[in-house]
Amino acid sequence: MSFLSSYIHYIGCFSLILIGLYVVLVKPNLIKVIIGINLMGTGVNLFLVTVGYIHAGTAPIFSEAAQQPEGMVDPVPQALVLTAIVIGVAVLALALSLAIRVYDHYGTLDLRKIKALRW
Amino acid sequence: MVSPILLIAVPLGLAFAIPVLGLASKRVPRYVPVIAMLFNLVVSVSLLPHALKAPIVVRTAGWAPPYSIHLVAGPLGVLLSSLIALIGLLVAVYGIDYIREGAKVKYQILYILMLVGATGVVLTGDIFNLFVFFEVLCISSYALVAYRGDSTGVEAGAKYLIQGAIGSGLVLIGIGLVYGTFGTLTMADIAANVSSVGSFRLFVSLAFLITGFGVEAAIFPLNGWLPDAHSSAPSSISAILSGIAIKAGLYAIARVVYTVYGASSILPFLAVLGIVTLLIGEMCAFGQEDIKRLLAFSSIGQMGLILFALALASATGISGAVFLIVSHGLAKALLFLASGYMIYRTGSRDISSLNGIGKRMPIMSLCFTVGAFSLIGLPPFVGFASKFTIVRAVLGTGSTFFITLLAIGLIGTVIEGAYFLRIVQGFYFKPAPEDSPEQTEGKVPFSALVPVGLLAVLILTIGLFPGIVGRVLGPAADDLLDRTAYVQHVMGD
Amino acid sequence: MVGTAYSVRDRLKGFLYMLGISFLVWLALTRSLEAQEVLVGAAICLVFSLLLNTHYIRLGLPPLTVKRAAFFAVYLVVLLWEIMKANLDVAYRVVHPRMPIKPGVVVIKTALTSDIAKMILANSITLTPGTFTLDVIGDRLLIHWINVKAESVEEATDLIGERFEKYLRVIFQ
Amino acid sequence: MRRLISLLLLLIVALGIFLCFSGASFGAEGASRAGKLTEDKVNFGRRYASRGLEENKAGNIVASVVVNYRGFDTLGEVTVLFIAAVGLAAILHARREEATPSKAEPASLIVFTGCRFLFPLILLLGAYIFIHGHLTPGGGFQGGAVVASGFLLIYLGCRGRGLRSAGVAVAESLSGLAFLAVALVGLAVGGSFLLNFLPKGSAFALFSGGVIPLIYVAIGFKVGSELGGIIDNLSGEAR
Repeated sequence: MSFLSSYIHYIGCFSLILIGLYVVLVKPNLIKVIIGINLMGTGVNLFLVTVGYIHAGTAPIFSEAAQQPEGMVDPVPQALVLTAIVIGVAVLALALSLAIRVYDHYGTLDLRKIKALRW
Repeated sequence: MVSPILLIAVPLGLAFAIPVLGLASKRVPRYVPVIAMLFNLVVSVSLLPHALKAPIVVRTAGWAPPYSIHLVAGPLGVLLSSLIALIGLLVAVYGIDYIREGAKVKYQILYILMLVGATGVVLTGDIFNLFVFFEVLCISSYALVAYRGDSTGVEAGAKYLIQGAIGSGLVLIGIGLVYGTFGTLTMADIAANVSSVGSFRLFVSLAFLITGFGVEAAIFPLNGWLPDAHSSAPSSISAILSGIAIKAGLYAIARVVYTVYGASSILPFLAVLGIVTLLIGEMCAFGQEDIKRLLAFSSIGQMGLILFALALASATGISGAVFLIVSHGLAKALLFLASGYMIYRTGSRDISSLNGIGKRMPIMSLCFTVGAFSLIGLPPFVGFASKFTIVRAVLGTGSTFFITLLAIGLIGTVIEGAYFLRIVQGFYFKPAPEDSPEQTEGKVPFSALVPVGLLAVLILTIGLFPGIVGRVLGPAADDLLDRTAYVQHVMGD
Repeated sequence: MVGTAYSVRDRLKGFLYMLGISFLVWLALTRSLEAQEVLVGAAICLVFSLLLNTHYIRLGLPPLTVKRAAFFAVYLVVLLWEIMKANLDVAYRVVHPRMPIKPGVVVIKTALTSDIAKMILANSITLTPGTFTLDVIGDRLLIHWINVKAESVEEATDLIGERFEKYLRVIFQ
Repeated sequence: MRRLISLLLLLIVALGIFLCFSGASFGAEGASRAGKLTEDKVNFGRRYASRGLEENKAGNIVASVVVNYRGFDTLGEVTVLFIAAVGLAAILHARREEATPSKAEPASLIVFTGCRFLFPLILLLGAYIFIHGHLTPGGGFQGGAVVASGFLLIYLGCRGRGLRSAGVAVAESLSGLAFLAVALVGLAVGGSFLLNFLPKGSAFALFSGGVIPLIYVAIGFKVGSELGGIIDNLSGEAR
């Protein structure tokens, strides 16, 4: 029980990552695969935030000089997540543009039917 | 001494400026990559003597290393950044006239940024920054593979993007585990603390990092994207992808395995993976009818050999691997560039349609032959020197395990020799196909002949005088192997 | 659209309106009267108003007078009151065991001419529960009504639109 | 079959992760490190929290980390977004040439007028967020995203009134160059890229944090114009 309570955040974000991976591995539809990648990315971002979390921590923002830094969560993972989110957005935008073009050319988003290129 | 950070900042600034320049003049943007890479080449080469003395540690934002991102321009980093700039420059010159369709200005922007990403990867000393530059490299290559928007390019781009995105997700998980364990992202700081933590979590994070970077490095089970991406991209991009981009993945793996983790126990596993990759790549290449797909599979094979050499963990072995990175980069860039205009001329990528091209395009065919011979490892080309170093290193280890692996690996090289010789034989000794239309657009412009010729000359020169590169190889290997020195240089005390 | 010529008077009006509104929004966002914040806010609002005032010119905002401002304030109070009343009405209909509703679409007329006035009217009608503006076509508003009391245009206009429109007419005409 | 293999693979990954967490302490909350949370050497995130305010005079420590301590990452991050915008435009370039101009249905008067009224205010909100990035939650990326949402609103409400692509390109370029220029001035003045070379002012005032607000404004412009350009390109209308 104590394991569950102290690691519940990790269980949540890794479940998200694994669900995303499963979607990518199994689903044949390109849009679903992109959704899977995004699910996984969200899970990874949550994981990074969780790494820096301390119990009952506050946001690492001072709004007055009297505030004490001890209760603040680690600011570095938050900065990393900001970067990771932006990278995720970039990949998503590019993936969607590719999906648009794939649909233009093949008239389908089913990856099993798109096979101009094979080994 | 110029600050190594300019190697990243200046090309980045030029890339940012291209949209504005493109509004002013339609012709200017295509020369910008040449300027950027020329600058990088000059700076990298001028940094080389300094880096050989001691790695140059550059801080950003004015804080000492563990507390901010820093660059470490060691011998290996500067050697690779020189290689990137050199190949980048030659391919940029080639691209001035080669790129004829699609969004040309955007091609130039993406091209510079891809090389900036590769330069950042080899220079940075911070593991998350490594990831960021890795993404710069990867995302611009996804876009470049598909930038023409044609059906094969888009399909290859989509495959590449899906696998690459999963790979970078895995890298990020690995980085999260590392940060959670050590509370730091500086590679030297992690290296200094790495022995203090239970080994299973280290193994898991290392597995995530290797798998993630392995996607870009096209190590065996993760190389499904490579033949499609490398063959569908424009030839100039294929040259960079094969010559530089996949090496950046391999560099990241080597840096993480050697410098950060000092994980010698997984090296035999990597060596086996390397040989498997080599065999699979070469065997698939043997059956190809499409010249660019053949070259792409051959790249997989060579990556396997480099990985194998890296896994030897001896100074000679790593020197050999770095040497092979250099020689394969030059040769593969040459092969892709030469085949680019051959494809323009014949209008087809079938190997059979290239028969008899030795008479129609004598210079291109000669250069292609030089590149192919170098790749096989025939003397007096540079490929021979690098492969010979690796063989010597394997014999030097004296371990039966590695020697057996090498013996298996040599089969791959034999296969490689077979298919390249078949192509070259077709160039010169087979009659041209009767119905081949003479494409007028295949006239090779001067801007394409110069880089191809220069690459051939370089391959021959370094092959004859391996000492030109050889002086740097030893320190470069030490850079990777000597963890204590690395930590000392970066952390200061 | 950029090419359309506006009179200097229109331009000035749009500019001043935008300056005023955006500066009020800025003050509400910063919730501070420190000199730095106010100065930066003023500068940003000025730049925005210079660059984007065409957006406000076409709204058809009337010249600002004390009477109009006062009526607008009254209007806000009326709107709040109507929202409260209407909420209770809908709650009553939902809670009532027989659910006395009679949904339907009616058309009402408006005498308002400027775009912004029509928009405010339409949004006010939407905000009061039970009625929902589907579209505005010329001087007609298409409204979905949860309990249709009158089907003719005039009666419906009286019941739905008039309570707001009498103020809006003063403010905008 | 494929399903089975994938599940097996995921099971292995899950098992690995599980074992990895069942060991020693982990993360900022890790038990063994909890006692040493205030020690700088242990975890540099802690150091930023305890010393960041004093070193950069910016109330938002995340902003300090993003723009100053790890500003180089942010430069890479901006580059990634730039690549996405450029790459997307390149990939959809051919499509734009093929497409025939389609007649867009005009939006209803309510939506149309509402967009016109709200658009400048949304831009103002975006500007507020990135100007106050060093004091309050938010910053260049968030503000830029809000600005881009304004452009999205214009696209939805006032069809056929897209961005002028030349203007977007100039804003994109100049803001990126401004970021680099600030960073390079730091290199020239103090010998360190991205150095916070300006007087840092007193904490919690608007003019504080040295170069942090400057860089955030540049990022805001860049992100806003890039996301706006992405929206413009994805809308798929032939120009």
